[in-house]
Amino acid sequence: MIALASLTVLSPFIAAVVGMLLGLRLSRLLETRGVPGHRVLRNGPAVIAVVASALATLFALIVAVTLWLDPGPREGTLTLIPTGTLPIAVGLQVDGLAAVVGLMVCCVALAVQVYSIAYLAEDPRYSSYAAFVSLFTSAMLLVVFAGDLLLLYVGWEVMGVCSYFLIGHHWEDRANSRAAVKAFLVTRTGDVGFLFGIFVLGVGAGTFQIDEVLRRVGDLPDTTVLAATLLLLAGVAGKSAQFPLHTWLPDAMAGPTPISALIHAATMVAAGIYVVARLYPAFLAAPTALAVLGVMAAISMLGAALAALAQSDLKRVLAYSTISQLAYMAAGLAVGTRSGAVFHLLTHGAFKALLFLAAGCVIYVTGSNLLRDYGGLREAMPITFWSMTIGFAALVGLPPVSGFFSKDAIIEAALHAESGIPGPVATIVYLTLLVTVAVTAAYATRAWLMTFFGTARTAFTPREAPRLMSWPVGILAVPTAILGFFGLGASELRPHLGSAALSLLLAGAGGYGAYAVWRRDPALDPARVLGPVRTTFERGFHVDDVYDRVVVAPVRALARAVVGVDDRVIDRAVESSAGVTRAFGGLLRRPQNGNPQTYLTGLLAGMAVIVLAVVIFV
Amino acid sequence: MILLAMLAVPLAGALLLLVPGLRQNRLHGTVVSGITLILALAAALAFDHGNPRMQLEVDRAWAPAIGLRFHLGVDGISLPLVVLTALLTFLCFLYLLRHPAAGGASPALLTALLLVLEVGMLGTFVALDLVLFFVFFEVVLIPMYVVIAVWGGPGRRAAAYKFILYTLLGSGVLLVGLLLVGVNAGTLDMVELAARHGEGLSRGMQITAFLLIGLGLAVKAPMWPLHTWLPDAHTEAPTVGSVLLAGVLLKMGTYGLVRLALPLAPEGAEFWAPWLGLLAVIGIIYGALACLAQSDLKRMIAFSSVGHMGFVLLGIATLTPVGVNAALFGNIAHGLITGLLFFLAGAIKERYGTGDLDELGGGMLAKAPRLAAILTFACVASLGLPGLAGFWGEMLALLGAYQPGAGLPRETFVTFMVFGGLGAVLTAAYFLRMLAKITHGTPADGPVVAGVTRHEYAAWVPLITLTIVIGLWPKLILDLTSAPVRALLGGG
Amino acid sequence: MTGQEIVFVPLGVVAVGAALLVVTTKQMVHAALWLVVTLGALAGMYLVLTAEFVAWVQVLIYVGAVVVLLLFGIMLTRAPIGRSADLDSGNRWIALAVAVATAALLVTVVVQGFRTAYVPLKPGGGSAEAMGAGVFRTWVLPFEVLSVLLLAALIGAIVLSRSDIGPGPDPGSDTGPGSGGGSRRKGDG
Amino acid sequence: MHILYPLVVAALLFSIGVYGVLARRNAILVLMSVELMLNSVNLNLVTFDVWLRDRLHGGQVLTLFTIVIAAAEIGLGLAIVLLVFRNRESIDVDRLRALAESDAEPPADSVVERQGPAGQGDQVAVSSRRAPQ
Repeated sequence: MIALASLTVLSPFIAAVVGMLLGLRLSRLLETRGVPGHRVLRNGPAVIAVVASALATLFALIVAVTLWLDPGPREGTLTLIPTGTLPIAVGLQVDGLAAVVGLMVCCVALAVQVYSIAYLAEDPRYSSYAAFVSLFTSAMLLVVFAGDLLLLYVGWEVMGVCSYFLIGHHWEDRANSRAAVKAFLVTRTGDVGFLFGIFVLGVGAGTFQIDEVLRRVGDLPDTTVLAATLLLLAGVAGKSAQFPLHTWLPDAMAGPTPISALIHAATMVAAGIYVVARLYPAFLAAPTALAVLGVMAAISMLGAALAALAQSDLKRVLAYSTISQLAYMAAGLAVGTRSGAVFHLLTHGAFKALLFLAAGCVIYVTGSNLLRDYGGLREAMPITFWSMTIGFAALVGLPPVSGFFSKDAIIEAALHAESGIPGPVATIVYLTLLVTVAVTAAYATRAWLMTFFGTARTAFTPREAPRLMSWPVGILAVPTAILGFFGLGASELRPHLGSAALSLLLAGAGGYGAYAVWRRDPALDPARVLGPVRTTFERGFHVDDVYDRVVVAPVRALARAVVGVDDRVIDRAVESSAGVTRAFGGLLRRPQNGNPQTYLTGLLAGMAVIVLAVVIFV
Repeated sequence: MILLAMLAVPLAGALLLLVPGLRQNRLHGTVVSGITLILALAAALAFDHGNPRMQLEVDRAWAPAIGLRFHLGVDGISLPLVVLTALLTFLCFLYLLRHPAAGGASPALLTALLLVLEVGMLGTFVALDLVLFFVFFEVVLIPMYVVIAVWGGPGRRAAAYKFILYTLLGSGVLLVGLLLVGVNAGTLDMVELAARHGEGLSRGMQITAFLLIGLGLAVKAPMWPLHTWLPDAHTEAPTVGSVLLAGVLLKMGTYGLVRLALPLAPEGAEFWAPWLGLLAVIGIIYGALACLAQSDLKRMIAFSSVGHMGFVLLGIATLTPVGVNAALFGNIAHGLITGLLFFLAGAIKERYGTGDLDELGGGMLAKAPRLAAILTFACVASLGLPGLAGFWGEMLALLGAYQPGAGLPRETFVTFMVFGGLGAVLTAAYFLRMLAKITHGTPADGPVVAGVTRHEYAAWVPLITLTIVIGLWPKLILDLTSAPVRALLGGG
Repeated sequence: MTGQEIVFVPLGVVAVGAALLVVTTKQMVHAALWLVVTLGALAGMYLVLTAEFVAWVQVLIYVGAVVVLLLFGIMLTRAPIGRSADLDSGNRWIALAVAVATAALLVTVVVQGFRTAYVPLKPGGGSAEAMGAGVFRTWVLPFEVLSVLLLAALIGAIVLSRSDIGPGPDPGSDTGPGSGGGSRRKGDG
Repeated sequence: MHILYPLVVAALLFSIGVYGVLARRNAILVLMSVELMLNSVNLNLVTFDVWLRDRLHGGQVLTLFTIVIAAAEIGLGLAIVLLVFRNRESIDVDRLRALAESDAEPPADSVVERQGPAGQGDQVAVSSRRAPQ
């Protein structure tokens, strides 16, 4: 079992190493051997990556099935690394949560790998791309299966750097490079908090092993748990792109579209929510932290949804929707429904991967990211259209697709929050959830209408994307559609009539509003009715500008100041010590003025003193 | 005995260069340092990993009249450093085969100097007598001074003066501290002194001794604000000089702190630890900020050393086994990674003719993809990515600061930890800024940049491999250091 | 106080007083003349101490030759005849301190050491005969060496005072190389 | 006769000589002071010779030698003084500062530059600088 889990983690890792070193060589080998079949088969790095991903998926599936047949957590430790204090356990742990999320990660990764073959067919750096995607997958799987907090942190950070490389894959463009740096730095800022949270929790509990930590959480002082969970939340906010550390995610759209799918659906952003779910007992022991999480989620949810409403770039719409949907999960966790949140994590993984990959198809065909360049793609791209429709339906939460069930579970849970968070916070979260449903419907409808309906606004050849791209999209549509029904098995995940009706009503209102505006003139952007606030929404409430002023600029100024101080104060002090020495030497040189009389005076005076000393003391 | 041979071989190699016929032999240095490396590896193999005591000892009378002994030995603390030193020197010679240092002086002289340097470095790590330690500590200075002053860049003379005067000043203070301990404790033997844990020295004496020894070693480490010789020396030194300076010489300072200052004067350490920690944290933040505004590649890497050594010093300041482990791990990791970074900086300078970030322009990933990829790897490793060597030292140092030794103010150290964490973010910021600046973007038109040569690969691949291996399997080093560190700090 | 002492003390007072004037007078020629007085008084003291031969040599060489040489030197260096204001250098007070310290020290030591010592004065101990016997019997070797030394000093003085000899490549510049050569030759002697 | 009389006189003469050597500026006056010191020594020699009743008369013979050497010394000394006078137009001891380093503050890295003028002979440089004073 644990061996299987470790194979799941290791196979993408090995693929990453092998693909990085030997991928191109394999391509050349396949080329010269003249392997029959599609040219895709001659793409060495892709072959390695896909095979590894498929293997990982297989292993994850076996793990999940085994665990389904015989529930109960399992763990295994390979070795303990001594550190001088608490040892680090190199070990994995598998339970239901891990198995399910792991399977989801593998599936999405596999879809992304396959999809990328076509999407990045002509890319000269495919080997590094595929290798980093594999490494990314492996890191996420490590987070999922890790049995030790510090091991989890390793995967957590490696994901950060993978996101850096992948977002900056097209580094020729400085904007991509900036986005990549931003993603890494913002998440790393959160990660520092996360690491400290691990310290607090681990040192408090006397071990870094997760199950042991959770078992001992009850015995810890409240302040320790609170401090630990709040610090962990910093990391969660960074990775899961929650306010106030969300700013990297929209910019991360600079990466290739499959990467967006991977980051948004399966890895990275999911990691934050997953970790909270994983350490949920600790969070339950600190309701204040959950309240903070709830407030964070409420702000992110609504703010991101409003921002999505005004975006002109399809991928940015989806990016903000991701922030918003992650906030749903965070809200779910805050109000006490772990299963609801994880359920939404899974359905979101499916439908967001679907949406991104489908958006990739659209971008591939139209050659543009901008909504205002699209239009009328419904006929030409049936697979994409229908898949994306299902995806948007899931995003909005329309029955019977998956998003409906998971959202409903969260909204219902928010109504009677059981996690111990203060009442007002729960109320705010609940209301925000409802409002966001409407706004979500509005922006989803807007994007959907502007992409597929009306007439084409720019010149491009409407056609379906290559099969390697459209098929993963089509296949992902299946879980998107049906995943929700799996929730029927658990009572707390079953839809509730009241909240379902309410949210449907709100969704309908939002959707209809967008439709009504769009119908007036299908050629124009419905976001125009937002009027003056549109710019504010589009720029994400200027949070970036604020950070520029408050963080980036002062740090830069400080850096310059430090260099100045180094040159002018510290180094000057060192160098002027030479001058001081010389001046001191000059002082001693004063008697050495070349006048022999002075010398002789000194000599005789010294002699007199010596003789005196001899006379007195001897 | 094997240690004696390890010291004798490079020394003999250097002396052999006096024979005129051997001077033309280009392989001489490589062969000699290769033999030394093999001896170091043999020492590592002969080493009993389960035993926390000194091993492979050589103990001869040296100057019996004043109680000096020629006492050598390795334990888990010094063994990794010994291997690192031998490895880096060997790689430097490999690199020199194809990329001789620019400058008119004879290559044989450089070979001889580097071999003498190696003797000093290895000797420092295996010496077990206070005065012997000091002698080896000093042996290093002159060759490095000459290397900088002869083969350096345009400002080499001033940099070399600064280097030698500054470090000599530190050495003077160190010597006073060592003698203070030696005279008052009545023995110069480090093993015996360490076993006493400061017994027989009054508290005031220990505080003074730690201050003196610490100051002397802090110059070498270098600790903020005693660091200003470092950027100049690094910027002006030739590639191999920078590599050895960053890779090994800086470690002598922190190694000395662990080996001498902590066990010899535990009460002094307890007294000074908060201050040491404060300066370490200032160094971390300060180094990172200084890097953010640097425009010269080598200077930037030099300042990054200040930051990284800050983490090492912070680990030492915690006076906990985990902190000291972190320091030793950080030493090794920094030696590997920064050694690699300086190799790369040298290669870039050789190819582009400049180390200025603005003049380098962008697009190195397009122009010299492999070089840029290795540079990216080195930077990512240096900014402390988990899974690579740089991470464990930093992480464990912070963990140590969260739980400092008994008798230290916990709140203060937790504050240090927070600032150290901020420093880690800033570290990432400046490395990524540098990477974005020179590897990303579209390349300017210009001459084709040469690819990575076979000798460069030969010099770099071991460093890359070790960085990954140690990063993925930190147990390799932590297993070695944990037991002796515990013994050193007086635990069971 | 014995008779000898009665003679000796005034002589000593004269010698010391004249010596003080030598080092304090404002006129160089006077200094030389006061030196004559001092040396003369010393010769008198030698006589009291029964060292007749030394006394006469003192008069001959010191008073006769050395002082004359000094007067020549004064004239050759165009020293002003009459009062000159700047014969003392800046560190006069330090010099005074050192001198007084020396005097105090010496006198104290001497007084402490020889409080009870008396010199038995018998005439004839320092007669020319005794001296001649001593010099040419016991001390003949130092005497010969001394004559060589005098020869060397003679040559040295000549070389030093002549400006037209020396190894300098350029006889026109009589400054640096000339003195360098001269001093080297003195070293040889 | 009490031995203290000649000894005290000698001590005082010596001290006066010391004062003269240290305080006098004119080289010839310095030479005179040196003579005073020599004479005080001579006086000591004679005194002790008499006191010890030395049969070899070492003290008195040595006094003779000293007198002779002093004469030679004064001859050489005056020759040197004359040479100095010829070169420097002055025999003021405290103005003869050729022993001193050149006054120019040596810059940190100008070792090479400073060797240029020094090669022409330090004395020339110094005397030409002194001459206008």
